[in-house]
Amino acid sequence: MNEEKFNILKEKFPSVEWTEGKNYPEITVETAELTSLCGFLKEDSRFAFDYLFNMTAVDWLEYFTLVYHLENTDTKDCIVVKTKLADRENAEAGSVYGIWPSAEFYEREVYDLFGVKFTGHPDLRRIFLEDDWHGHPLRKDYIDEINIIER
Amino acid sequence: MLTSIIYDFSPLTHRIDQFLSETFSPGWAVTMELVIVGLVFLLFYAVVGLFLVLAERRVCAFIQNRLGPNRVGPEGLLQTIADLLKLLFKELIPIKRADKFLYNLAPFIVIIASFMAIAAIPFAKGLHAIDFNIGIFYVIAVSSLGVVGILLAGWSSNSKYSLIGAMRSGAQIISYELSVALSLLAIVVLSGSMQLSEVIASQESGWWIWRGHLPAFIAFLVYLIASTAEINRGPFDLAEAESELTAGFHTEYSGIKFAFFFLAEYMNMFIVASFATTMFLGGWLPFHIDGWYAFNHMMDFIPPVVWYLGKTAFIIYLIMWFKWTFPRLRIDQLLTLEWKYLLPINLVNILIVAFISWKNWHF
Amino acid sequence: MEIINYIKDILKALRSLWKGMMVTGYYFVHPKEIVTQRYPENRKKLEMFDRFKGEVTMPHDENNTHLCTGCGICETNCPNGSIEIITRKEINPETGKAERVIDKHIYHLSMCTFCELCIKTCPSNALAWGQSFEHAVFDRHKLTKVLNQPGSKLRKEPKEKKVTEEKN
Amino acid sequence: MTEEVKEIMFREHEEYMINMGPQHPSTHGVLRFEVYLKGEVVTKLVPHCGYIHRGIEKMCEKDTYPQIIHLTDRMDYLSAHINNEAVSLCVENALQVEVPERVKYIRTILAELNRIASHQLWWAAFGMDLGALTTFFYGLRDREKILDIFEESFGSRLLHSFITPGGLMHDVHPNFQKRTKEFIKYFRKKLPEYDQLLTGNVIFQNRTKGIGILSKEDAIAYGITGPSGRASGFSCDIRKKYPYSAYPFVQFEEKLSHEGDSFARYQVRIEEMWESMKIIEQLVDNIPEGDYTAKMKAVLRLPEGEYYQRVETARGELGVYIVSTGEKFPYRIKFRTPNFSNLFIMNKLASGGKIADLIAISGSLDLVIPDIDR
Repeated sequence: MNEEKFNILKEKFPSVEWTEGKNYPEITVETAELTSLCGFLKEDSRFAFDYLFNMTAVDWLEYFTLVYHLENTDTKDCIVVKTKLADRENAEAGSVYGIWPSAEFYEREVYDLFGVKFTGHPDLRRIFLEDDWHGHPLRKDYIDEINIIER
Repeated sequence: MLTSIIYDFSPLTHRIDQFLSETFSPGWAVTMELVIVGLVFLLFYAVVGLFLVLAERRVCAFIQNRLGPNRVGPEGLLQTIADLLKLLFKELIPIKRADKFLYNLAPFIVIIASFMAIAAIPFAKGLHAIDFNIGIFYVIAVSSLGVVGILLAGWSSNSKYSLIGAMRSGAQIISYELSVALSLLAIVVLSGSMQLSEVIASQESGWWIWRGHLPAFIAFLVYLIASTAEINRGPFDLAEAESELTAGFHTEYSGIKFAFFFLAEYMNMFIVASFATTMFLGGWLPFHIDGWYAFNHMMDFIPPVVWYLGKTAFIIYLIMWFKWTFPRLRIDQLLTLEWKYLLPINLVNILIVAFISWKNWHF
Repeated sequence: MEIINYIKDILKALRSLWKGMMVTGYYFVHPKEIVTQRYPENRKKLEMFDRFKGEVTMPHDENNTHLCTGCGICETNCPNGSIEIITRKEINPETGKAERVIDKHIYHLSMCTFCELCIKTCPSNALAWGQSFEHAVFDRHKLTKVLNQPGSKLRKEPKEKKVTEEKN
Repeated sequence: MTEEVKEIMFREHEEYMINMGPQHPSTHGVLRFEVYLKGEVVTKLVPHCGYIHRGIEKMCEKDTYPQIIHLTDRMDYLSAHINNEAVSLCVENALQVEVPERVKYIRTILAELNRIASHQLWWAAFGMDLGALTTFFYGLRDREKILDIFEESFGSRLLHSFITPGGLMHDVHPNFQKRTKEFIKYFRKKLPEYDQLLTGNVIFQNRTKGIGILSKEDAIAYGITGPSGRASGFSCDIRKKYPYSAYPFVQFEEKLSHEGDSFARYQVRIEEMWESMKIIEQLVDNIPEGDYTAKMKAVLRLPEGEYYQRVETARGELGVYIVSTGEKFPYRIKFRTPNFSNLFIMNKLASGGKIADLIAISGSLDLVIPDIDR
């Protein structure tokens, strides 16, 4: 991933921003453009990021970030796609399930532990916790007085 | 007198018969004989069953580089009795919405079916409860009754695992019954009789497994495979496949009812092994080699019961060896094995045996 | 041709089965290969490796002294809170100053995950692994142990201070 | 009759559901498969996990970096060393600490020993799943030798917490090299037995060949890594792709297969045991002298930023994603565990097969449940 390739992206998706991350190059995108950007990254032969090896969310108290780690299995290029979910209570993002099937379960996990809803997900249920569990444990403001002991 | 009894039981049995018929009216005498035979077999059944369970555990332990049960009694001899006591005291868990009557009936059917088959087995000269002239037919008929019990157990216990296990078992036994019968037919053709005592008598000059050339050996192999399948053991234990169906047809059984299934399985193993002994390995006849008189004489010293049980133990060991070596088959492969391999081989085999028998080519 | 293949298949299958049976058969007739340990019988001569992590102990010498100063580093380092340290103030007869002394070093074996951080970070080498592994008890409270023996004192001899970078 | 009603009726009469698990002999832990069956044929499979979800990621947010190590042991407990190594590497990379050569060598040997031990247990359990119970004891018998090596050096057999950020807990035992070499010698003799007993067996081959075929495309799309992915031709060995520790110094092959069925997965794992032994042999005699740990600060504070480290565990790619805000605790830590991805291919592979195939597939994927649930 270099400047040149980034320019291709920039042309197509004006909201994209690029930073050199600690391990992998990172691009940030508006939530609305997330699915189409991911689709482009997967389908376009210049990128062809066909392997989603990690997907998670980070709770920054004011907003969530969704983090997608992608790899091109031929060139071994890696890239991180990030998006900010500003509305923390009704966090919603487009599902990338159609692009990388493995996202189905990562998204279910993020939904379970962070409460981010993914539109277009075929089967958005809690994956680890019971269906009647209250709250989303990995949120920073999650309070469980019984099971979490503050030290 | 005592020493000769070991070699020939008929004087003893005759004397008992004489005594009973002299002292009682004929009806009572027969009843008493039946009771005595029943009691003897019941005792025998329990002892053999318990011993086999222990033997299996020890054999598999040795195969698996373990020691096996060796704490209860000397070398673990009382282990199974301890287990049995435990099972006796265990709670019989009632199953919701199970068909109570059939659920309770099933273990008895299984155990009775295996019990009936021992009646026809000739243990030694004169030690033979009933010498039917259709003994082979009787054993085949009776031993396949067990599947009814298994089917009932699976059906009535209101568990899907049990049901799948029972259905598998049904398909399996119905198929393999055929091969068992046909492989035994080869020996029937050779010996010209269906009476078990006559089959043994026909092997005086040599066991059928040697005398029948290759076809008899093939029949023996087929019998071994098919009978292993018929008793739901070894690589054919699909009905209880514990990694798939947890415990198959007896998933829902506990306590002594489970023990019945367990015991019946081992008894069935004993029955098929002793049947293989009778048909292929000369029953209680000692091992003889033509011309080696001293050797043959020495072999004669070993009592027939020992011969019989020894050969049976060998077959049982083979069956155990199979079980602890092979992975389990899948249900469709199981049926493929029967219908595509065992059955055609068997049919061709019978033709060859018939030809050999007609031409008198066997030794 | 097909019939030859059919027979070949059968023979091949039988051969592969026989090969497997040879392996199990070999072990059946070689009881020397048995690896089972007879545990309760060999209990007397059973020796664990010297690094075996049985439980956290505090070694005491013959004068009933130990090395624990009660600094509490192990307590902060324990990820599960299985160590609790209760200290008391005691007046040192030599200097006349009040000193912090360990009163109870409480160790919850039931919570311990044997991560070794307490032993590793202890600045005065007061903790060590014990070799005992038979921890089964009938009451969970018995797994809460007080590591310093009653009446034990801090060893006053000049101690070699362990060089650790990971004081926390 | 509408289609919907038809489907309900059809389902009522033809299909039935059984729960495999949470207590089932072949799920190897508390995992539940909701299996829809039509006779013996599996029509649909829904995996349910979370029975032992312990919230390791949440717990880590309250722990310092050295304290995290002992939690990672408890994810994939069969490759505990490799999990420890993943976090340690991530922290070291973030702090830009260069660990001594000796540490790298020892870490790699431990990882490979751990991989062999894990594959031995898998072999044992796989055989048992298919009904050959004896394999279980042979596999565990040989694994015991490795565990003895571990116990001598680290004091524990399964959960070592031995590799820490910056190096090792303490140096390996003086006997370590000798015992490792002894083990390799021993296992080179025993591994062919595995082939004799199971690989060549006609029943075993029939049970696994052509069962649960996973194409390369699906493997990549679903993120199936490790031996399961490599059996489909997906070259996903992190040791080769992004070498870490001492892997750049050793010669080894990445075993690939292209069939993608259960048997291929089986073979890749058996081959990997041979490869692991080769790696250990290359390293064990050449462990350089030196410190067993790098100079580390007393309190580790990672610079602000996001760090990702990938390592190859016995089951596939383990990723550690640390978000740090400069505190001594990670702000967010995420473990991308291999089994989590590997589990969810089950529906695709098992549908259309029989119950027995389902067992063969789940056995060949080598799932470790705590790794899924975390």
